[in-house]
Amino acid sequence: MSQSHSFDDVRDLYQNIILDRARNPRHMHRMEPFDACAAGENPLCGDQVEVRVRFAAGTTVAEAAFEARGCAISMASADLMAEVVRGRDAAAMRSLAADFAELARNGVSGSADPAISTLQPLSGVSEYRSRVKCATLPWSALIAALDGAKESSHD
Amino acid sequence: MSQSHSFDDVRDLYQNIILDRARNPRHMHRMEPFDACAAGENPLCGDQVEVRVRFAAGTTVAEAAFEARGCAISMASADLMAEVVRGRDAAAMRSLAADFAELARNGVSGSADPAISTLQPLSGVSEYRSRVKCATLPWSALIAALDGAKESSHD
Amino acid sequence: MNANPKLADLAPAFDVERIRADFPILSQRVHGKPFVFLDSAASAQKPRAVIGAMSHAMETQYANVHRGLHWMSERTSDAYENVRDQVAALLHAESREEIVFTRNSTEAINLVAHSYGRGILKPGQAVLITEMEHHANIVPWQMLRDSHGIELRVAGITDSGELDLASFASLLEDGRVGLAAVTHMSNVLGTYNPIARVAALAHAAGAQLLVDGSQAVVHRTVDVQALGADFYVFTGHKLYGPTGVGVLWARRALLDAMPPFMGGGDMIASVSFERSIWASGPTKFEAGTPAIIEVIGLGAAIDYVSAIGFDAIAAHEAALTGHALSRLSAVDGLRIVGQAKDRGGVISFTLEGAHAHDVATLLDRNGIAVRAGRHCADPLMARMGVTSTARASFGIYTTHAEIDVLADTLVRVRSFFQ
Amino acid sequence: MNANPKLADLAPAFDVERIRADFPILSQRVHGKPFVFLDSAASAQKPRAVIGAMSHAMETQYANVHRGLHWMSERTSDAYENVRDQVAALLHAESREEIVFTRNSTEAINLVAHSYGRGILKPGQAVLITEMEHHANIVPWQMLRDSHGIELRVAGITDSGELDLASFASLLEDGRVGLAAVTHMSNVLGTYNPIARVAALAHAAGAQLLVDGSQAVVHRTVDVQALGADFYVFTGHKLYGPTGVGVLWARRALLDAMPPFMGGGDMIASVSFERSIWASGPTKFEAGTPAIIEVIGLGAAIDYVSAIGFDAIAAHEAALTGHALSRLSAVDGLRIVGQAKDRGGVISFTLEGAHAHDVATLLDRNGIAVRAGRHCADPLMARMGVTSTARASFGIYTTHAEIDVLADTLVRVRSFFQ
Ligand SMILES: Cc1ncc(COP(=O)(O)O)c(C=O)c1O
Ligand SMILES: Cc1ncc(COP(=O)(O)O)c(C=O)c1O
Repeated sequence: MSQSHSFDDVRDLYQNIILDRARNPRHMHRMEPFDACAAGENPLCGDQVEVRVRFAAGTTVAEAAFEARGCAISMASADLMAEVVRGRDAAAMRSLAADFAELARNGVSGSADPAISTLQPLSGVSEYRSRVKCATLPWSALIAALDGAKESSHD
Repeated sequence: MSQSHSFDDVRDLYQNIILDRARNPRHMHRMEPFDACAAGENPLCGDQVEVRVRFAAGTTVAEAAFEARGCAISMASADLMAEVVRGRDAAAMRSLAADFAELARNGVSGSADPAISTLQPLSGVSEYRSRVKCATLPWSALIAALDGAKESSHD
Repeated sequence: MNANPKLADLAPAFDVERIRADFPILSQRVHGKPFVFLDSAASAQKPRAVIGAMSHAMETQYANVHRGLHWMSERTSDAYENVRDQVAALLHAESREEIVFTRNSTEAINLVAHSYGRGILKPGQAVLITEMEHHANIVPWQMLRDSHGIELRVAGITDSGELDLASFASLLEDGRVGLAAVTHMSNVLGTYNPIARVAALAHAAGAQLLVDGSQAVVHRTVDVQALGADFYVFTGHKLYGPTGVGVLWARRALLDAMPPFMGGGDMIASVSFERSIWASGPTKFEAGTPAIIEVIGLGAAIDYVSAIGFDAIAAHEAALTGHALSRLSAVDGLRIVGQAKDRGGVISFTLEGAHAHDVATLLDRNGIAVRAGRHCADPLMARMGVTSTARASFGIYTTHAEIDVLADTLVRVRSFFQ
Repeated sequence: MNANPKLADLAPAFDVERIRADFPILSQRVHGKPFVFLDSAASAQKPRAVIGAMSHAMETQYANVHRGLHWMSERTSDAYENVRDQVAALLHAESREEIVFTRNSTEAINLVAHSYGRGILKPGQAVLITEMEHHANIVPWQMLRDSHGIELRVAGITDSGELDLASFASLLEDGRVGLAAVTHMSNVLGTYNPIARVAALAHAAGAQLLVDGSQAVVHRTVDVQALGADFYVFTGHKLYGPTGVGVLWARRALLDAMPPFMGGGDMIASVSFERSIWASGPTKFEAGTPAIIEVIGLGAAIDYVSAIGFDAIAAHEAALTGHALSRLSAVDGLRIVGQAKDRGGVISFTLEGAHAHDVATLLDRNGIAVRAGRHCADPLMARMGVTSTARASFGIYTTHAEIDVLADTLVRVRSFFQ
């Protein structure tokens, strides 16, 4: 029996930027002090992520960071998320979270939010049904942090 | 659609003696006094039978009788049973009950007991799997009466 | 006596011979005779579409659900979850999240008796059932009564076999009934209960309403929201689907409030020895590997009956029932047990001089399958003053000619035993 | 490390290609690649014999069981009850009356937790499980603990993934353990537990022993009497049978003493509103219409594996497992989780630098189905110090070539993520 071993067809999922972010995340650290924090967990695989946010002037994000044990997709997603939420207020983060969920599920998003182009490399998960949650997990934790919850609910 | 309406092929089950005994049972009455009594019930159909026994000299059956709401098979079986147990002691009744159960299940019995020939008309139930219990129900009640139980257990 | 003449008059194009061709078993012979299957209320036969959907899944697309990241598992999960949408549509539920898969109606009712009964009802409250319930809607409540201090109340029925609404209402009066559990259609009498009115009575008295739809869902459109039910159960095998799968529908808020019934894989979010966190939604009640293939088969059954359409099915069965009632009433010595005005295609009867067992045996030797006995409804039998009945019940494949064969044969059965 | 070399040496004639031809799904392609199914421990694929038996029943011989006097019902009841004999023979049970059909292993364990747990165990007694249990053998006991005041104790395992018998014995010492519940074979580590010794320890301390045979029954001969078990459970879908059917075996005296779990039709002898009388034997635990078609399918699965023979199956799988262990150990960065001496064809592993999820996705794109995650064994994951693993598991249709493909692909997965 011989099987092709080329992984070309997963390159839409594992784009270089994803692999790079997963290997060398820029925003993975235990940030102190912080204003909001929540953990998320994917019951299917046991992936865990904790997201922390510090606000500037109490309304917009000065810095976001995360700690995680997770797959490449969830790590890269968390890292990119920490990047794009900087300078946003809660409302803007919620709307971006919704846009990103759409992107992850459908591969495209109708949103005009410029941050979407930064998140675009994650659109490949839409072809991998059970991996969509990996990409959205950090965002669920972020929303939970904004809601003041300690744990994000996984559905 | 036309369907044959001849019942010839059930004549092995409903022999004339069965139909006659079911219509005009000789031993169906509320016998008083009695020495032993038990009721049996077939949960599948709701058939109920109560068997009463009076002993002569404390050991052999002077008379047996029954009351029942049941199908032709169970009525006829009860009536024939009441007939053949007369004069028997408990041990002889138990062994005949076992022989009859064999007859009902297999259509034949290896027993040399002369009563088996009286019970032979019931052998047709062996071809009707779910009717075997109808034939054996009165016998189960009889054994329960001998055991001093009030209700025979149905299995 | 013609059941629901309005529907019968609609008489949409309903080609029973085409439908029969979809059911391979109907061409079997029994005791050398054409197989006349009049026992659909016990369990319906399966169309090729259902058999094929199950085989096809096992031959081409199968793996465990919810657990795998691989293609076969994802696709099988899709197929499985898709049926939740189908069931939600069948019952006109508000959301797919209200659909729990069980083994059968019996398990669905036991689930409610355990989870809602022990978790939400309080000792001193009562459960209200009726005299026409199937054992599946009696025994779980008796077990709840005996273990949990819940009172069990029983609403009466009339001699014609209809729910006595005055009796039902009076038993609700003291406000202690937490749950009423009522059959939508009797499996013995054929009676359809006026569920919308029953629901209004129950709700006015502060009780929730569980509806046993095991028989009803097969014959007519069911809209749980229009009925005003709080729980609705049915069983796949009577709906031309496979054995091993049933459904509990419950309002989302009830499901959310209820503790789980069984524990294990799939129904939890996380487990540690100290504490487990339950999954949300219907998953909380689906512990372990579900009846995947059977759920897929149920989906095919729903597709099948939906394609025929419940208007057509109801009209066909109303016509059949009307025909059967008139043909059977004309058989000398035959007594029909249950004379409700609103009734479906289930007819119980006794025959003078012949016990139901003997009737069934003689019919069987002529290829005709009916059920005889107590129909898992002992208390109802006692109420109607019979120890057993024979029961003929109809499905989408039943023909007028089959009913004629039944009636003709019964005449001869009667003379056989005279 | 070669698992059970004695068996492997026997190497009876075992024609895996002939066996593969019996499983239609194995000729599917996934993402354009040959389908390499290494997820049998989650659920096995179905041979044509099983699919055919189910279709055949639905096409030619189906009606509800136990309830009908007619030919179809009698014959279907025969077919159903016949499988009880087959299961009794498979498990070497003393009697067919000890076999209860359930939906799956999970329901079988829940049945014991409800009926034996609430009916026989007394508050203050304890249930003893192990660190390597599946959620199905954890959560029901937690629920019992929380509702019934039963203590839950957990015996440790060693770093190599074997049961720590000293820990197990010490937790039995105070005599308060009423029931021990232990897996026969771990679904994560592949470990076979020494059940006969476990049973001796339990019995010496006055405890009964439940054995979770979900994985074990698939791979080796099981003799419940020789093992000394008191309860044994397994699930049909892992034994190449249908979903929707599982088995509880229990000693007759235990079944007789236990109250029923669910109430409804078939499990009663008679019902009145005041009181119901339970049926005797296994029927008491089979409320409602059972999974008739699935039980028949399980019978075909048992026939199928019995015809191959468990000696041949065990030898095949031992050889495969030995091959897999040596091929996988040679993959750079791969760590096998669980190093038990007595083990079966289930291998969990982690790959340095690549998360199990990503491993599974890349394998899937090459047609290879493995499971990745926590395998319904959260506490075991914590004990082994991993958050998730990938797991390859083997069936009778698995080939050495498939394992080679897995190992080769894993080498490339590793470099992909480096
Ligand atoms: C060891 C073990 N126990 C129990 C189960 C539960 O089996 P099921 O989901 O069929 O109830 C499984 C499989 O998932 C298992 O591997
Ligand atoms: C009215 C009613 N309720 C409940 C049931 C139980 O259904 P099941 O045996 O599939 O659980 C039946 C059928 O037997 C029924 O007719």
